Amino acid sequence: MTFSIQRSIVSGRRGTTQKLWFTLFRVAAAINVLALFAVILFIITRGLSAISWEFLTQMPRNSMTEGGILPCIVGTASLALGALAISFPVGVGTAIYLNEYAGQGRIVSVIRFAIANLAGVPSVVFGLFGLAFFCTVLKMGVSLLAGALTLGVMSLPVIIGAAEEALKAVPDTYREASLGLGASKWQTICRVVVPSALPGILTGSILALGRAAGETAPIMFTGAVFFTPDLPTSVFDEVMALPYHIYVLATAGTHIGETRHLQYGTALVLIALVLGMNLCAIILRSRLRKRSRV
Amino acid sequence: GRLVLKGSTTVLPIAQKISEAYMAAHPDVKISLSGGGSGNGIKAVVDQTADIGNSSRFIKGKEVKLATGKGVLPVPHRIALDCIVPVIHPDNPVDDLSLDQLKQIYLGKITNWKQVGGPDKKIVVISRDSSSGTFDAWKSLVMKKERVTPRALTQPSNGGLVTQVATTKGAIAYIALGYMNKEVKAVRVGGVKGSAETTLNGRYPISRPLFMFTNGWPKGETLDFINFILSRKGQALVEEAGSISLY
Amino acid sequence: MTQKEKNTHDTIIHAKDLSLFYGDFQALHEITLPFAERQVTALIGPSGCGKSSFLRCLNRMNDLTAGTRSEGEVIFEGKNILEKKIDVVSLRRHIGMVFQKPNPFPKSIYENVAYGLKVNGITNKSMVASRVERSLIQAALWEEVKDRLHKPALGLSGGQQQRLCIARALAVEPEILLMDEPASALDPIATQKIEELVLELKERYTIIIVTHNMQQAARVSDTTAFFYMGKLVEVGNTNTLFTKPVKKETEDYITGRFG
Amino acid sequence: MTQKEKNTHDTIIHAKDLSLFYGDFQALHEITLPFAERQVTALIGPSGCGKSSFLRCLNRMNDLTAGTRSEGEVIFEGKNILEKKIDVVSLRRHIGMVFQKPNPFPKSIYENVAYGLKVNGITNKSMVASRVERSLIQAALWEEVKDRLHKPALGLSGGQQQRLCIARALAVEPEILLMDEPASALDPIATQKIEELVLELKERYTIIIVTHNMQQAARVSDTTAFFYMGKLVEVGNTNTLFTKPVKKETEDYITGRFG
Amino acid sequence: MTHSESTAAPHTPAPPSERVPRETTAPERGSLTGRRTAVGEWVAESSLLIISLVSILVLGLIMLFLILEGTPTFSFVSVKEFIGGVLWYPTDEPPAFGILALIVGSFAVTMLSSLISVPSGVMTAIYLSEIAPPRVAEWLKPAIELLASLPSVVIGFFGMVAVAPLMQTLFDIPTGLNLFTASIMLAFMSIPTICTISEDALRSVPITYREASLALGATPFETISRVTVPAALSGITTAIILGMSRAIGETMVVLMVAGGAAMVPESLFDPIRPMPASIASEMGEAPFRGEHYHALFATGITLFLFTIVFNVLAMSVSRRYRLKG
Ligand SMILES: Nc1ncnc2c1ncn2[C@@H]1O[C@H](COP(=O)(O)OP(=O)(O)OP(=O)(O)O)[C@@H](O)[C@H]1O
Ligand SMILES: Nc1ncnc2c1ncn2[C@@H]1O[C@H](COP(=O)(O)OP(=O)(O)OP(=O)(O)O)[C@@H](O)[C@H]1O
Ligand SMILES: [Mg+2]
Ligand SMILES: [Mg+2]
Ligand SMILES: O=P([O-])([O-])[O-]
Repeated sequence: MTFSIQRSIVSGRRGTTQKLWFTLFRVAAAINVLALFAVILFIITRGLSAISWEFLTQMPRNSMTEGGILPCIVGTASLALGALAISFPVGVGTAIYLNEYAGQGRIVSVIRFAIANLAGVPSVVFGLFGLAFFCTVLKMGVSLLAGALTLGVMSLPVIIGAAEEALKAVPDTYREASLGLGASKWQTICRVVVPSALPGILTGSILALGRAAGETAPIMFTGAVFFTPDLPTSVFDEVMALPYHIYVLATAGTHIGETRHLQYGTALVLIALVLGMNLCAIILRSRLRKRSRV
Repeated sequence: GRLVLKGSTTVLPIAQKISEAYMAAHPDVKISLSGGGSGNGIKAVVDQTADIGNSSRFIKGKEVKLATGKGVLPVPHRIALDCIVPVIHPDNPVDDLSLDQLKQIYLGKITNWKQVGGPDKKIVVISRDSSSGTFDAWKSLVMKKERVTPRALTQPSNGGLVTQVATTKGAIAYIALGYMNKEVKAVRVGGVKGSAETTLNGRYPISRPLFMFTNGWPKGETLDFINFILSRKGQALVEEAGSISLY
Repeated sequence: MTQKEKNTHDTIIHAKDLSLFYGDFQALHEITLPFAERQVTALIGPSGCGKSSFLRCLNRMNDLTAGTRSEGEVIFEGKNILEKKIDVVSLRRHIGMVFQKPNPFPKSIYENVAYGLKVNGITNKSMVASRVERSLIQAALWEEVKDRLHKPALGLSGGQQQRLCIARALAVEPEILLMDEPASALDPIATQKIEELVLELKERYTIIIVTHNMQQAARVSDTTAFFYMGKLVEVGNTNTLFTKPVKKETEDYITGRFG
Repeated sequence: MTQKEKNTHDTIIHAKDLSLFYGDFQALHEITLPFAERQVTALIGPSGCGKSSFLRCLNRMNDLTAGTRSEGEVIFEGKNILEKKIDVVSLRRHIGMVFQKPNPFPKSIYENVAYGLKVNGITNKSMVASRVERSLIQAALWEEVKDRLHKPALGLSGGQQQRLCIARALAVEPEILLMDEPASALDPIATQKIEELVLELKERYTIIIVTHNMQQAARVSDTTAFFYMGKLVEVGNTNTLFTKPVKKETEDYITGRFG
Repeated sequence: MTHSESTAAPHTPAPPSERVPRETTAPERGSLTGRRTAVGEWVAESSLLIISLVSILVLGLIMLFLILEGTPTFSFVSVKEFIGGVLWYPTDEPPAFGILALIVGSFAVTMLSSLISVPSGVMTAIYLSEIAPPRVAEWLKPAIELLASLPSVVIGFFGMVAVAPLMQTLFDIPTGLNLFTASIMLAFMSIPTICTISEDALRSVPITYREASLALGATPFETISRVTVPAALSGITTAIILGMSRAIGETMVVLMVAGGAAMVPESLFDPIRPMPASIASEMGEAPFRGEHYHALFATGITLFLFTIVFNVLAMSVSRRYRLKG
């Protein structure tokens, strides 16, 4: 049931107080939405002129003051997909364990504690970890693989959270019905629970993918580089990435003034990518909600 | 073949010009080029993740130790000269500062432009990140090893300094000559204008050589590339990139 | 149904001194209650008295709730099914269950009924098909759905869904059918159908049904057990219990003094 | 209570051709039903028939559910309270409500009862205290809680909580009290207390009570209205309705043929 | 309700051969105590358990490597000097490794940003859960979620090129890259966190509380301020702590708009250098396993500890809440 107090009319002093506060609440909400639109509009209006087929499909040229951002797009896509390839199986497996098997034992509370804290670790600390562990100890160096692994462990809590929520949303009656028919637990999970939760899990994964694509700090020391002339051909190659590209063009670059339009263009491509994925997920989810309500 | 260059942002415009010319002459060679600062360049050679490490300062004792510990012998190649130019916002009427005034400003002792004959405006001191070669040079040539005020804003690159000075009325920063453009105004140091001429004749006090480091004596492609920079044609490109040729 | 006739039926499942705890809370207090084969037993009592909890002990469904613990025995086929070593999966194939709210899977009608067969390893297509048909016929649903077997089960009405759930339970051929308020969410006509079905099914199955509708208990059951606050207050022949209850609580409840 | 006596009571609130929609779904169909002052009216009917929906029209509680729309009129104090311009806040002070599940605030007992006074601008401490006491006495709870007024209300038993909710509603001195299955979550003793309370309160208040327990309706109400599928099937003197129902549906329901 | 079948021995279904289909009567079944199929179920559960342990492993490895790479710092600078020193000159001869200015910078920007994000986020949450018509909420919620998904580098970039110049002219300050601008940008990064978690908390307040209050003649605002918000308070507190935890660890925004001066700020418009900014900008150039490198890892440990404290705090608040609820 959706609860709504919209239609209440209140008179007198109490009505005035209410009006005042409600206006404040509305303004707060409006400011946040306006901020969103301000950022998006700003980037779109400035960045649109930079966008062209060449921009999307060519290599950067002339100290990255001309040409396109193809390697950044390819790099970001491979980093994000690589991250998902790592975090999806682990995350979904963990969620299934926690939601379907785990009781309230010691191990489970330690697992939950670890996940909650993992979710709070700052992204730059993930970067340090990736540098020390993947790049150095596992000798991956600065590479696509190291970057994807770092992003992967970072998005793990997101995937676990989303998958657990999707599994929780599967009515217990499905599980009871299946078990009541003499299905084993694993059969119940595979045939009833996971299929019902799958759309929700996928939605969460798209969101995690979008988030991984937009992260900068974790790949700064682990996967992304200022410039590389080739598209990655193996997982041990260094890559360029959209967020890092924006950062270096805007602050660490050599021709910051001249490359403004490229910065806007790159930012536009990045937010189009990330918001596009989010929008997909949101639409998918609201469809699901509507469908499941029937 | 493939060459990987990393490091100093000061050297970057030179390396860029040279690489493009070199790749035009040798279509089979791919050159990958990235910045990050001098420390990064030397680190890359030590870690053997780059064939050439660009640096706007000489290698430090600690770095040599680290390198030899890994069996790497960093060899420096002087490829150009550079002068570091203090820059301010174009609207700022100040056009000459003594070395000591610069030092006092960067020590945080002089905080207003009127103390150096300018308008009544707070000075926004902008510096390079502490691990850059330019910062290193500034520290030894201007600061005489004293510490830059912690109030100084920092930027990770020459380019970053230029844009920030261009948009900040009270700003002062120092950049490599190659990055000078119309958006910022160069300040004379003790009456001497930073240029190729004053650097070569030794009158300009804040200048330094630029280096490329290789692991051991260069061979093959790398050697070819270094030779190209040091050639007459290469040095012409150095001039074009805004730095100062060796000869 | 006379007392005599009832005694001719063997006990198929027998709860002995059964107690159930949710954490520290004791929901059932030493319940001893035998169930006669191919009879309908109704469990009645006010909300929260432990009817569902008791029912769910009989096929170990309470295992699914974290923090439950049981004491005592439930004897079925000579074994105490509360023991750890019991294979609950095969136990639940012997003892089917129908829930309060119709809960078909979000699959087709056919898939719903075939599900129990498939998870039990019956893959032969024609055998599955014939069993699906037979179960739907038994559940008095075949005529209504035979032309739309591959349509989503969620498109059926509430009453049809509930009969589908019964068909689904019958498909794996259990001996005992547990029903937890199977008609409480249904309209009068659907309710009547379910009641008729229960009376028919008891020819072949033992049925234990929870209901809050005393008239329903009176109409469908042979034996009625009255639960109150986790205790079994009274059990006996349905007619006797409703006309001459022994205990005060029973009388208060069946005369609607509370609940 | 004879028919004659009943007619001497004035109508205090009157639903006229009241229809209610949840989005596209029509939950109530043109209900016309007057309520007599200082009488108890019981609303009965199977689950989902619209009893709660109807009750919640009377104090505009349905406004809180997104997507509701009503047609027709509810006349109270000469005004149609369904109109937009009605001040629902003051309306609800005249028409109090008690819910199915006891829902005290997570505050102290005292705070719970004082809440309605405080939001209505009564801040004088001694006045608040005396009203709290009076309401708790009226709700037959004073003796049990007078020593623990500042303890959390959630520490009370279910029955006490429900009486606390009644006290809370009485504190703002409404004329009408709406009760939606107020005893359905309670044990027999608590139920009996609530029923006694209802009978007492009708001396001063008009009470409209929803119940699924027909004996309860018979015990406490003067008039009973039977709802079925969103329609008012039959309304009349309680004794008459239970002994000689006019409509077939009413008879089916009160004899337990469904529900 | 948590599903757990841990009390029961796991099993898989019988192989088809054993399940003779029963015609009419004759119950020919697998035995009730058969253990024939336990293996499959056991394998499934254990492998899922092992997968679940990855999270612990990762957190453990993070801590291990922070410690391995960070603790060597304390061989050349004492903990006291490191935490208490205000001078951060990691490349000087001799270097100074005091991160107090960075810590203060982190705290200043976190506190200041929460002055903006907490009221704004909580009020938006109240609007969304209590006041907004469902249709508006349906659009507004995704918008807030989108705000959360804007990459931090884009927010930082926007702050640098749009907000900072604006601040500079608006307040006539020497530079727009300062504590204040960084706080505003950071606030927009933590508002979605605060807003969504608070909204969940508000929504989980039983509707019956609201109904009870409204039925007593309280206005909607009185209901919100006296009943709903107090009942959701611990959830809202959790939201605030998590939002602050997000702000303190946020990197790109402070790297791009905070100015980068390693000083203890004295005014709202002073530039600062929070810990994440220092790590991000210096790590790339710090000589591998040199003193600077280790000191940055030690800064990472400090940052990590702060966020852990925030998280544990949030968890304990929400656990208390759950017990009460
Ligand atoms: N998962 C649970 N955890 C804790 N207590 C529970 C749980 N399930 C039920 N209970 C408690 O056990 C008691 C018996 O509950 P049960 O559901 O068996 O009652 P019931 O007779 O089926 O009631 P109803 O008629 O409402 O379905 C109740 O007091 C209930 O609150
Ligand atoms: N918020 C809602 N949205 C849509 N439909 C609703 C909503 N609330 C109730 N209904 C529908 O309106 C009808 C009447 O519901 P109502 O709750 O008034 O019945 P009731 O007689 O009180 O039932 P019960 O005895 O179960 O409380 C039902 O069909 C119900 O499904
Ligand atoms: Mg039950
Ligand atoms: Mg109702
Ligand atoms: O980038 P740098 O040349 O100053 O090291």
